Amino acid sequence: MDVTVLLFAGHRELAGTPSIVVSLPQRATVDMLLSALRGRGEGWAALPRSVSVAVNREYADGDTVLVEGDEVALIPPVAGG
Amino acid sequence: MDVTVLLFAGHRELAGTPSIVVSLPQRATVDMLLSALRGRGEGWAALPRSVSVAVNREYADGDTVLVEGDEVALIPPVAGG
Amino acid sequence: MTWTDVTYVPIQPAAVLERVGASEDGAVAFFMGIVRNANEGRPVSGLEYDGYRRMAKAQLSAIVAEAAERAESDRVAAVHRLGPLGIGEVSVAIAVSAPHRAQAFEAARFVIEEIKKRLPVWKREHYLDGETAWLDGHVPATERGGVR
Amino acid sequence: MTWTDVTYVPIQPAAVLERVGASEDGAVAFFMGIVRNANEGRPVSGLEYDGYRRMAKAQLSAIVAEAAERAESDRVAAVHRLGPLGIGEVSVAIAVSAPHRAQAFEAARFVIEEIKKRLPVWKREHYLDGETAWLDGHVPATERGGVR
Repeated sequence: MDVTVLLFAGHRELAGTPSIVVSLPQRATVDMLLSALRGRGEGWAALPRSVSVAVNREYADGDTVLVEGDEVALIPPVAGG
Repeated sequence: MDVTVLLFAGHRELAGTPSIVVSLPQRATVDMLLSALRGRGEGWAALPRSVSVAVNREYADGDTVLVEGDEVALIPPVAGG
Repeated sequence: MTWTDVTYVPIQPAAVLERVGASEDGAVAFFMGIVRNANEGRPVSGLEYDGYRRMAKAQLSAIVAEAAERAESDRVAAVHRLGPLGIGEVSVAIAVSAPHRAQAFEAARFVIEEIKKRLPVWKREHYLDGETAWLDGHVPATERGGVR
Repeated sequence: MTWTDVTYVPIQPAAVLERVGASEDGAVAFFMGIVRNANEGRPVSGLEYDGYRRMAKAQLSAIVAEAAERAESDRVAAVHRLGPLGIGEVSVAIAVSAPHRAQAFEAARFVIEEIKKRLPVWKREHYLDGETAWLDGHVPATERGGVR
């Protein structure tokens, strides 16, 4: 299955892209996706060990199970206001 | 000596006047002034037992000593905002 | 520069807001009181603020000076209205800008709380049934006058 | 009616203030964040907010809904700016009206605190010396997603 990954701020600069489509086995979790991303090497390997994630625009845990077409965003520490 | 007394809100309605000049002995205090006012009878007698006072636009105690020309205001419980 | 007024002229909130702000400030807090259509369930048609205007101006300046000290910012503005007011009219407006938001919020809150405690103004409500009443208020704390 | 926006268009404080107010409300609290000329002593020439706009809109609506519940008032408005901002420009504005002042103040404060905790926006400061940096922020708490 494919999920879309969105990147922002410092993450985007590390990865060199604002978004990427990743193919994962069925029932892959958020943590599995993060491992796959880090495994891409280069800037991806430098993603922080602990990263917040939103799935379909809601904050989600690492063990959240993904489904085809999910929009997964890596959320750096937020700094609004 | 003479002092000017200012009245506001409900006090003004009780006294029937916004201000009055009162003659007092030298070194009279705020409390002595209040007694003199209550002694005028009619609405004046109905002034609350405990009333806040300002002398020359600053809150003052009952034992504050007055001097000629002081502006003494009886201050009902305040309700601004 | 702090700014205060006690006035019979309608308050313009945006103009009060414009009294504050400086290039080192990251936060602006603003508060205004407006005339409600009811008080404790009783329908109100309007109200009237009586005030000891010269003293109120001095007290408001003192309150704002204390707020400025707490906020470590002299960008504090406050104005209180006197006279007859209709529903929805602004009775009081307070603006504070400061480097950080906690300072701005706390100073604005301080000003309105102190106004309620000690500004010599009085409110008469006019009810829909034609009656009027001076509202119960706060007995101001007396400060020892010191040297007189 | 609550109102929220996450926008690239400059924020007009007076327009946000006008989003709130009702005849039963006696209090309006307002807050805005503005771009300062320095951060921790380092001179800033401007900054840039990046945002996950669709999620930020949803989060801001959720925050405002919670604030409205706490304030027992649906007169809550909040807007956050994105894109490049100069010194003195408004980054965020929040307005709340409610019957009583404590509700209005607390709801406005709640909204800005929650924005800082969980709105997915990021700030890059541009310094006078030409450098830029993404600011350290808050790690948002993850809510268990429930049924997916």
